[in-house]
Amino acid sequence: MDSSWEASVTDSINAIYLLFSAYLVFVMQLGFSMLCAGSVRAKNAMNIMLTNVVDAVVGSLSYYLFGFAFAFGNSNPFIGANFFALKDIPSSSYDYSFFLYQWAFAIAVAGITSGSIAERTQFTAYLFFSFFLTGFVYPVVAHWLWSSNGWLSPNSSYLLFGSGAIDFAGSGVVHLVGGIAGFWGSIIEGPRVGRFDAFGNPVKMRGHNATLVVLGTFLLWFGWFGFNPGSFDKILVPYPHMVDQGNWTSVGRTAVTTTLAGSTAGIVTLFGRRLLVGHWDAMDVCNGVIGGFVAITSGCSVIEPWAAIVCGFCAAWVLIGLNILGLKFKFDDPLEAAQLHGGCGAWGLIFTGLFAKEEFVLQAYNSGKTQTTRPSGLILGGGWGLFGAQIVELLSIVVWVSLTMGPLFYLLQKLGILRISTDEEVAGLDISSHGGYAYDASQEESGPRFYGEYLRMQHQS
Amino acid sequence: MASAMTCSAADLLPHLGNSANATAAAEFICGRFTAVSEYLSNTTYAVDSTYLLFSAYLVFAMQLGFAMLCAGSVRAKNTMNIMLTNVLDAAAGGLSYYLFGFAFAFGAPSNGFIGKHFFGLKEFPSQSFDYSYFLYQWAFAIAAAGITSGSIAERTQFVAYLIYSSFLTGFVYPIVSHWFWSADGWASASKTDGNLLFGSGVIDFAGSGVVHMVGGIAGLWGAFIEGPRIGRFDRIGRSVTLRGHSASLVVLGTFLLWFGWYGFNPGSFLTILKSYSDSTKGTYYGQWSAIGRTAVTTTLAGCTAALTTLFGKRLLVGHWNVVDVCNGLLGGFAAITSGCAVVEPWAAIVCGFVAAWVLIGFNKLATKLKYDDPLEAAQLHGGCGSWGIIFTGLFAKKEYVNEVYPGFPNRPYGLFMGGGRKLLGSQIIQILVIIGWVSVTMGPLFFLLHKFKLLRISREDETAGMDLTRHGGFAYIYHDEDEGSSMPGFKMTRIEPINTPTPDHHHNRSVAV
Amino acid sequence: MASAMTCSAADLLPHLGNSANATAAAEFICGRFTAVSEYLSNTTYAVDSTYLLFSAYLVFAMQLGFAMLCAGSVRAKNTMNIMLTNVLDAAAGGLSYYLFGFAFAFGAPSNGFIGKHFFGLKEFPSQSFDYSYFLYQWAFAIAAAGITSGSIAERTQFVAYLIYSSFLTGFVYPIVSHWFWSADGWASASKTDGNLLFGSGVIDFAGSGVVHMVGGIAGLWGAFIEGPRIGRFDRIGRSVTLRGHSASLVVLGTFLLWFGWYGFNPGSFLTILKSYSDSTKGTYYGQWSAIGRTAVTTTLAGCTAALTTLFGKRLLVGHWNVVDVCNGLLGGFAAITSGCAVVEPWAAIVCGFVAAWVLIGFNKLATKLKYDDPLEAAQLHGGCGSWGIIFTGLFAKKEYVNEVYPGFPNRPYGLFMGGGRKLLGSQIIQILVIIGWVSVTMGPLFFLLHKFKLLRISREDETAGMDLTRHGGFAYIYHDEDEGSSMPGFKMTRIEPINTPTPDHHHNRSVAV
Repeated sequence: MDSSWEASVTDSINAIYLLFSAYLVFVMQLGFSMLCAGSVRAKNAMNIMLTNVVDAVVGSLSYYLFGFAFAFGNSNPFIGANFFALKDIPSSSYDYSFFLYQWAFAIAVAGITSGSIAERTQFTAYLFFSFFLTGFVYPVVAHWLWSSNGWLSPNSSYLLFGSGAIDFAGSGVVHLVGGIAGFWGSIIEGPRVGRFDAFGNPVKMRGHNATLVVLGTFLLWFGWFGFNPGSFDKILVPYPHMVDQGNWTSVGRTAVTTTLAGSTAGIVTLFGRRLLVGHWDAMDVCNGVIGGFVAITSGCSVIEPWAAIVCGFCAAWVLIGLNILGLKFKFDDPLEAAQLHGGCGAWGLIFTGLFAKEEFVLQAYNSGKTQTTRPSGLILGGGWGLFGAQIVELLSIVVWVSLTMGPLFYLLQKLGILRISTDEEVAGLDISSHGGYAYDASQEESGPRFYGEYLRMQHQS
Repeated sequence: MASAMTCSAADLLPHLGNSANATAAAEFICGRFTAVSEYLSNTTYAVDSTYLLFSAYLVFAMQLGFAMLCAGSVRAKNTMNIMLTNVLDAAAGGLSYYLFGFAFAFGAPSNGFIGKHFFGLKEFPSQSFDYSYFLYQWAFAIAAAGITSGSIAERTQFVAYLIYSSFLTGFVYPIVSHWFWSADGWASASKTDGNLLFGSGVIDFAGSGVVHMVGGIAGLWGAFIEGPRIGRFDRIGRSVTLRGHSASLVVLGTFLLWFGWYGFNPGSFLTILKSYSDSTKGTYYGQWSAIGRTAVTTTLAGCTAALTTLFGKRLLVGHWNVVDVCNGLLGGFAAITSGCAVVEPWAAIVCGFVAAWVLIGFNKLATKLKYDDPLEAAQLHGGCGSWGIIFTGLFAKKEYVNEVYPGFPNRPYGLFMGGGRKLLGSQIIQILVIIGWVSVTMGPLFFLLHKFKLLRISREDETAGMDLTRHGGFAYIYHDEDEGSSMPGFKMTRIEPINTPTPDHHHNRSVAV
Repeated sequence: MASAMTCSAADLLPHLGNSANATAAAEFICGRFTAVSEYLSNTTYAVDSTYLLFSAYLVFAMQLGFAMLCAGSVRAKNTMNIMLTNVLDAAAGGLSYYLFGFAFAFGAPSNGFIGKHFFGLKEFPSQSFDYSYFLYQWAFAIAAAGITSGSIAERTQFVAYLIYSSFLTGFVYPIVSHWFWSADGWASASKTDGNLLFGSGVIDFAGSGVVHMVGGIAGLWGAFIEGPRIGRFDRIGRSVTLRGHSASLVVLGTFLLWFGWYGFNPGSFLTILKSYSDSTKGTYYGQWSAIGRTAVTTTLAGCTAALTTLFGKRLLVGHWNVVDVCNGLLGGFAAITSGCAVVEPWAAIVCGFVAAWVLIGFNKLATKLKYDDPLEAAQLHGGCGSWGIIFTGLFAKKEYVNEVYPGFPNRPYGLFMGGGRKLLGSQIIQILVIIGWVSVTMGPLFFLLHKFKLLRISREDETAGMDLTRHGGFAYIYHDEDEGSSMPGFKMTRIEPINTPTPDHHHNRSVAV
């Protein structure tokens, strides 16, 4: 019998799983661009969509050339230094499909930030920060948490607090990074013209197309099935001493927890906003659903389904609270990206420290070994090790992103290439930098409106 | 698989001679075989889970398709409302199906009427069900409520929507799915105790009845009790077309539904790694081929229905209409859903052809009876769904039925294929039972809501559009609101005449139908 | 795999000593091995089918992408028309490919020119083809017609569309795919009789030529014979940009196409469970790695082309334009499609870079020659497709070519990689043959339609928009149509100046950045 048949079967099944998960994660980029496009005013739609396309495009080149190397090269606990431009890939540890999957994650980060600074940022500034964020800031964080020798990683030989931080699919690595970067960008730029009136009262600036927002939200939901369950990387990993169970069980459970957290957050937001504002708002529900997903992303694989409901419930209130706080401090974020991805992401990290179940932690990080023990959620009696590591992760991400992205935005601002002029902002970015508006529904002549009118005109003539 | 691949040292030992060396050899050889068979069993789980999970994701994409289809088919002033209901279907459905819906549907062991285990996914995963199965069934459950929301669009209070949606997803639908899909269900085609209805059981493979008819009949009662939208029929009773606001969204939604249907129908096999050992064909033929065939029949039925509708409507109405074609396409899919796994590709063409005419006929009937359904959901999912169930009773092929529902040799199959009337009889029972059950549960619910004035919105709300009155503003702002008007930004004064909401039957002439 | 895993009792017997017990032992052991190897063969079928089916679904999603891209790129008044053609591509294509298209393309055994089995999926599934393969090829076939519909958008009669579409999908395209992809095709790189063209055969892995050039060249003839849209060039011959009505739909379509391309290119391997046994790398390297690499090269080529277009157009035109970037992206994909499986990732960057300039150049040329193609389909799919074919002849890597097209050691590979001119020669032959064949078939067809006045719509229809005259109304009704104003339906006067379609270099100021 060929010695490698077992490896062939395993590798090909895992490759199918990872590749199609990567494709789903890629769909999130489409979801982001539709969400962003619908959430801004019509005069800036071309701009925001271009930034989303460029995210994917710039991100893939920079991630190919060095981002992946920084993130997954194995050198020191802080930053990687192998695999530049996919040299020596495939290796026994990383295949092309793994690169593709990580690439799809990397481009999502810049997409989050672009929402925060939408409608008032110069396109050149966008190119700079996108390149820097995807090529350097994000990969370094990913290296800390996800590479096998990162200093926060739950897989490395040296575990922080004997535990390592559990950020399974990236509440911190992806969402918090994108959210904090957006927070600084948005703070430094200041609110959009007309967002707060002379007395400092907020003026609602609604996006131009709610259908696109719903479309984007559903596409993100669809993509999240690749984001969270896909982060297992491999599906054909049996758990020893468990009949019929393996990664396939955990993958299914992860999909279920993800769904429940998002659903709960959406419903809580619906009723919460109904009480606070007085109408049933589809946009708020969409944001609530996404907030729930962001929060569950960290712990999705290591918690029970009922805990996901708790997670979603709190995430909705975190989002509502931060939005109120944002208005109070005259912080303007067209897509609520800093509140949503930053706030709910941070809550997700803490949540994992509270509710992680030891059995599932072992399944996710030790292939289901039964002899060992690991710290798990504080509320479930797993000690302070994991909770401490989660807090350390939270703080170090906030500090790292602030130290890198803050000065960058500040510098761009000083050089005058961050914000557009007021005239251009009022006129809209599309007409000033992108050659025209996104929609051109005008007709050259005043034609009939309905088939009936047309027929009648035909009759008359 | 198991029997031929297990290897016990005790069985092998006698053949090797009972020496000490032989014992070691037997244990060695059998140890290897055990390892291999364990590995293969794990492989099976992994492959089947991968298949089922990605199918579930595709079915979930149908919810997006529904949302876009509904949004495009209503008038711009009600877009936010209908999209909100679609998002909530998915969200509220997720919770209610987790808490009790799945338990009602699949909580075996139980009785033939309703399941009673796995509330809140307790004692999950079990030997028979994994999480991926729950996810797949959840995606089905939310589809049913989505269908109904189309029927009662543009005139229903949001609260009524919340109530009926949780009742449908949490109770009415799970019980129907228990009857026909659970191994305990009284009408299931693969009942574990072998006591099949008419010796046949009902073949509703992916849910023409369980999903589409349930949604369609519920919508029928809702729309019937509410009555037509204002302006849908003018004073002398002529039909006035109230066109949806965006054909692009309709096409987008249709294609997404088509895309998702590849999870809905072929995915209903649940597993892919299964050989059909007693097949006369070679080893290349197995469940994977049947799955491919199911995808092909699905495609062909939809395509035929679309083409038939295109030319049929061209003859009847006089222009080529993309929205009609999209509805025809979906009608074909709804019809083939019942029999997709057990019919030949050519039969799928027959199915689609008839489905198109069923839809056209029901639409004519609806106009005649002054029944108003903004998305034609009752006609499409109810009508074409019923036709699909009958179609299966006529065209199910013996060989395929035995492969897909194994364990009962000599079971009845399609009437036209020479399989007797028993299957057709079961199928007709299914139609009647579903109509009865949904009418008995959803009819009174809608009637009560109506009596308590919770069902229909006020006349003013309907004329102004629900987005403005209930949902905080319209869905679209293409005009630049910054141009220095003193308005607070989110009213679309230029688009919507807020002062004089004139009844619309003055301006829409009934041209087409 | 097979040979090492079969076990016959007769072979094992001598090793065990020829006693009576030994016979039983040998049979026992070999019986187990046979079961295992059968099971593994089933696993292989299941894994490969899962892979191929989901790839086919992704490729199908491209049809949705095309529909949205086309809809966004035309003017609002023709949206219904273009979307209907896209829906019909899929629907009519499904029937014609089922009835005869697949037979023409893959009906082996046959001659080098056209296939002749499997009409109506007769005798299906066979040892070599399963239903999933049919579904996958169908998804490819409908893509080709979709490309052409972009070129002739906004001015073509619907009947002409029906005729050319069925001719292209049912006859022209299948024959080309027979030549290059069927094991019998005269130019195939994996011909069963081993008699390869120039000892090399044409490497068109996923169809830069077979799909994209065929669609592009057909579009070129259609658009050329019809002439430009009214108003596309003003009286003194200057080009006037007729912008599409919705950039959102263009971006949506582009991303969906990108998504679908992951089924198109990596999916063309058809199987995933295959080890490259003679590879110098470890056992971790096999077809699954090659598939991952293909996805990476695809991504990189598209991204490079998009970035190049972004900066190139910024320099040439002066603003950052998302629609141009989208077209650049698609150009990169169309180019890499031919060689995606046999080139290194760095070469993909070269491919994308050149593809962007090819597209920009062809667009300039088209403007100069007053050739009007609303979606740039001929330039994009024809031009970048040709470049992609040549690119493969230059950059194909020896090792990868041998892995992907096994069985012919020492076959030629890319010129720049030291593999000689033979492959490049075959590739150029492919370009010429495709141009010739499509011109000979589609050119006369379009010309005949033109002569019989079935091709182009009347001047009035074109000015009013086809949606109104042929498809029963416009795609969008954002205004409340009930208000009885005398306004025509959905003007957005405040956004776009309607009266003076000025040449685009006048009214697009390059202000910022």
